[in-house]
Amino acid sequence: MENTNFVMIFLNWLMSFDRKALILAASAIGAGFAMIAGIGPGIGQGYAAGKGAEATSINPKTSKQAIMVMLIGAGIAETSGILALVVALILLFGNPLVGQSGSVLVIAASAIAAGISMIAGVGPGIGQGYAAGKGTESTGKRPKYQSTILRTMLLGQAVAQTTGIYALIVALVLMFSNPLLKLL
Amino acid sequence: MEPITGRALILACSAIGAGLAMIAGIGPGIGQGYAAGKGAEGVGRQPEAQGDIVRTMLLGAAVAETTGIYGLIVALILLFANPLIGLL
Amino acid sequence: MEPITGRALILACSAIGAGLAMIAGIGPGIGQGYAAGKGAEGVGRQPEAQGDIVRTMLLGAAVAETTGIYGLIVALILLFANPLIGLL
Amino acid sequence: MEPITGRALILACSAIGAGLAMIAGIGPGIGQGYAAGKGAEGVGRQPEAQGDIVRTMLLGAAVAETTGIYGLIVALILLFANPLIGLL
Amino acid sequence: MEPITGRALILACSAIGAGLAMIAGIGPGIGQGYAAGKGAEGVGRQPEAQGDIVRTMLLGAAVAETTGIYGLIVALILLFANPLIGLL
Amino acid sequence: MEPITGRALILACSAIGAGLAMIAGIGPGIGQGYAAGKGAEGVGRQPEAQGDIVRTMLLGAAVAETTGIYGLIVALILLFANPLIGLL
Amino acid sequence: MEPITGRALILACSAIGAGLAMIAGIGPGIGQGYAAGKGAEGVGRQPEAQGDIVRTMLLGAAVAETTGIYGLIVALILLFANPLIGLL
Amino acid sequence: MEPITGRALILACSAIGAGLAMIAGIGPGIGQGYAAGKGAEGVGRQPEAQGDIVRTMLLGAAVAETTGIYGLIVALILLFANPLIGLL
Amino acid sequence: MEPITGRALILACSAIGAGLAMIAGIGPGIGQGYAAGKGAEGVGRQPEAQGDIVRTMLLGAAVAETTGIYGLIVALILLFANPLIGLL
Amino acid sequence: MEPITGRALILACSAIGAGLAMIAGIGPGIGQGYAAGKGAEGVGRQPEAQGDIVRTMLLGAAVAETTGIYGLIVALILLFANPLIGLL
Ligand code: NA
Ligand code: NA
Ligand code: NA
Ligand code: NA
Ligand code: NA
Ligand code: NA
Ligand code: NA
Ligand code: NA
Ligand code: NA
Ligand code: NA
Repeated sequence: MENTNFVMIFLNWLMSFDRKALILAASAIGAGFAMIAGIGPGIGQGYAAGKGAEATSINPKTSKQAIMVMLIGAGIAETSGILALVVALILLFGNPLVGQSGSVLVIAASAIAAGISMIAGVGPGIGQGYAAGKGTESTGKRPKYQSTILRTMLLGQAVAQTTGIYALIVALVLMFSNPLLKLL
Repeated sequence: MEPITGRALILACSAIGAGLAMIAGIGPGIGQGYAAGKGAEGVGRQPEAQGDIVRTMLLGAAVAETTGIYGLIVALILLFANPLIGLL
Repeated sequence: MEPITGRALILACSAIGAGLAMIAGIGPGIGQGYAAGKGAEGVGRQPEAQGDIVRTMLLGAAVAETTGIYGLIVALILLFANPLIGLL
Repeated sequence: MEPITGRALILACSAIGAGLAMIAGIGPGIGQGYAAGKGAEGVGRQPEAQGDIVRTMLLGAAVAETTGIYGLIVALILLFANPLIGLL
Repeated sequence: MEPITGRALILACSAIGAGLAMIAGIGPGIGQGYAAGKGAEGVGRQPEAQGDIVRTMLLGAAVAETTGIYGLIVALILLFANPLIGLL
Repeated sequence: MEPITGRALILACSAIGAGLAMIAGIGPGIGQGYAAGKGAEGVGRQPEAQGDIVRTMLLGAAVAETTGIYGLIVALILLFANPLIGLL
Repeated sequence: MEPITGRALILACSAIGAGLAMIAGIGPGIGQGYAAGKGAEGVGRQPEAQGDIVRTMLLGAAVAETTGIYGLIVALILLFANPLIGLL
Repeated sequence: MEPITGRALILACSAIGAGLAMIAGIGPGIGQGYAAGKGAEGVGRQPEAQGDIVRTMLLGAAVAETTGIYGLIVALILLFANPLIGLL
Repeated sequence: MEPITGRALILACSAIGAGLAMIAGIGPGIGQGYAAGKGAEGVGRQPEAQGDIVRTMLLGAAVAETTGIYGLIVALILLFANPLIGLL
Repeated sequence: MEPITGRALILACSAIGAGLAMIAGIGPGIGQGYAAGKGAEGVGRQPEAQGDIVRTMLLGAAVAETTGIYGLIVALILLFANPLIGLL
């Protein structure tokens, strides 16, 4: 009977490991998940780059201003990639979960979940990059409205960041003040 | 060897569930960014309509935020007011 | 050592199921953001049609919200009115 | 003390299956949002054709909803009328 | 007391397989929504061709539905006429 | 008491494999929906070319269907003519 | 009583690997559908170039099919000519 | 009775790894299909440049194929010339 | 009887890691295909600039290839020069 | 019999983490490919501005590369300078 309950077999196998080892192994996977957020800035900034090249070809005289908007917008689109990298590096180099007391199963799962949560950053990365591209395009066409365009772009980019921030908060809560451990 | 309780298993899976729920945030991020881009484009083209453009962009972006908020709420419920352990 | 019961396993997997269901929210987020962008563009071009544009945008966005709501409902059922443990 | 039975395992996996099925909702959300944007654009350009535009948008959106509904139905079957435990 | 049998494992994984199969529905949802948007746009521009536009949109959408139906069929087979337990 | 055999494990994983294979259906759904939208647009603009447009749309959509069919075939093989248990 | 052997585990994971490989089919489905839409559009605009347009569309679609075929071949190898069990 | 050896586990995971590697094929499928659509469009507009258009399309598509080939190669290595079991 | 050792577990997970790393190939495939389409379009419009267009397309595609190469390198390291077993 | 040590588990999961991190490469691949396409288009439009266009494309593409590099760095750290086993 005991033999067929593979759920218990698996959990017992997990629990046979050193507590620290289990948390650190989970952190490796969590760090990997977090990096997936990088898809977003890559797509978004590439879009902005294309729009920058386009603006340069349409109106080389205004390309300096357009490229400025491209770089500002792309810089903001980098945010979720940086946040994901920070979470991954925390998991790898300054893991706050290793020293935590409480159920090792919950702590290890929290390390993975923190990484999964950061995947949300794909969205802001793509969206803000799109905005950067459109800002670049518009500035190339109507450079005298650069400040108005830039302001609208930045406002819209700020709005597009929120779900990435939510994800960061959930990841930080899981890593630094895990409420699940109090429910044990 | 530390024993595993059912309660610990539920809480561990709740952490994963919370992480998964946050993935919904990809959507509003992309969509609102699209709106931001169209807003910036529109403002460049019709600066005199800036107020209307930005208001519409923000209204639309607020609507696009909701499913990201739903994901956040489900995650927060799993983390802070986990109803599943009450069902155990 | 208290072994894990079937009830605990169902509740644990319900947490993961609830998280997965929220991923549906990616769709409305992207779609409604697209609508927001097109609405902002339209309002800039035809300010006189602002009312019609915004109304159509919101109507279409309401339609686009539904599958996000379905995901939320399934998640809330799993969390608060779990029918699976009744089937055990 | 009741350990994990086959029935419990099926119900636990049904929770995950229900969550997975809801992910289909990404599609209608994106698609209908696109339709909403195009509808808002069209209404701004041809306000006199508003009726036809909105009707076509809603007809097309209804068609785009179906696979989201399929996902919901499969999830509800898994949660409320699970046929798998009958096969055990 | 009934332990986890091979039959139970197959049925449990069938629940997950059914959920996975429904994810195919993302495709028709996006595609048909695109068609809805293009249809609404077209009807606004050429109201006199409304019949042709809507017919083509619906014909194309029917074609786009098929893989969503395939996913549904595979899910229903797994849930209601599971052939795998016959192979055990 | 029948424990989990290798045969059962293969069949259980075949259920998951069949579900995964259906995910391919996302592609044709999006692609054919795009074709439907372009077809509807074209028919509205050049109603006199309706026959050619719809024929090209359907020919292209047939080509786009193939990988969805491959996924379906692999799923049906796993479910109804599982060759893996013969290799055991 | 026949327990789970290494051979059975390999075959079980081969079923999952075959399903995963089919997911590649998303790509050709989207891409060829895009080509179908562009082909239909082109044929509507330049009916006199229909032959050239359709030929180019089909040539490009054939090129786009390859990675879907690769996925199918890997899946069929895993299912019908599994080389991994020979390595055991 | 032959239990699961390390060699068997590596081969089983190689089947999954091979399936995962094939997912790369989504990319070339979408990209080359886009090129096919643009090629068909271009040939319709400038039939006199057909040779140049098709050559550029095929050259670009060849470049876009590479990562799909990489995925195929890694999968074939895992299946037919598995270097991991040599490291055991 | 050789049981599963730590070394075997690392090598098994390396097979999965190698497969996952190849998924990066989706990106260059889509991106380079887009470049191919734009290149073909450009060559059709300005045949006199063919050399410049194709050179720019290939330069840009080379840049877009890098992350696919990174994925391939990580996979080959895991398969052929696995540094993890040296750390054991 | 040597059991699986904690060190081995960490290294095994590091292989999977390294593979996951590489998936980030999808983004730069798509984005830079888009830039390549727009660059090629622009060079065809203004061949005399080729230098500026290509420089802008490469500058933007360099910015788009970073997250792919981050993923690579995290993978290389996990493989070659694993800090986790130092924490054990
Ligand atoms: Na937001
Ligand atoms: Na919403
Ligand atoms: Na809906
Ligand atoms: Na539908
Ligand atoms: Na279809
Ligand atoms: Na095909
Ligand atoms: Na191909
Ligand atoms: Na390539
Ligand atoms: Na690159
Ligand atoms: Na970047």
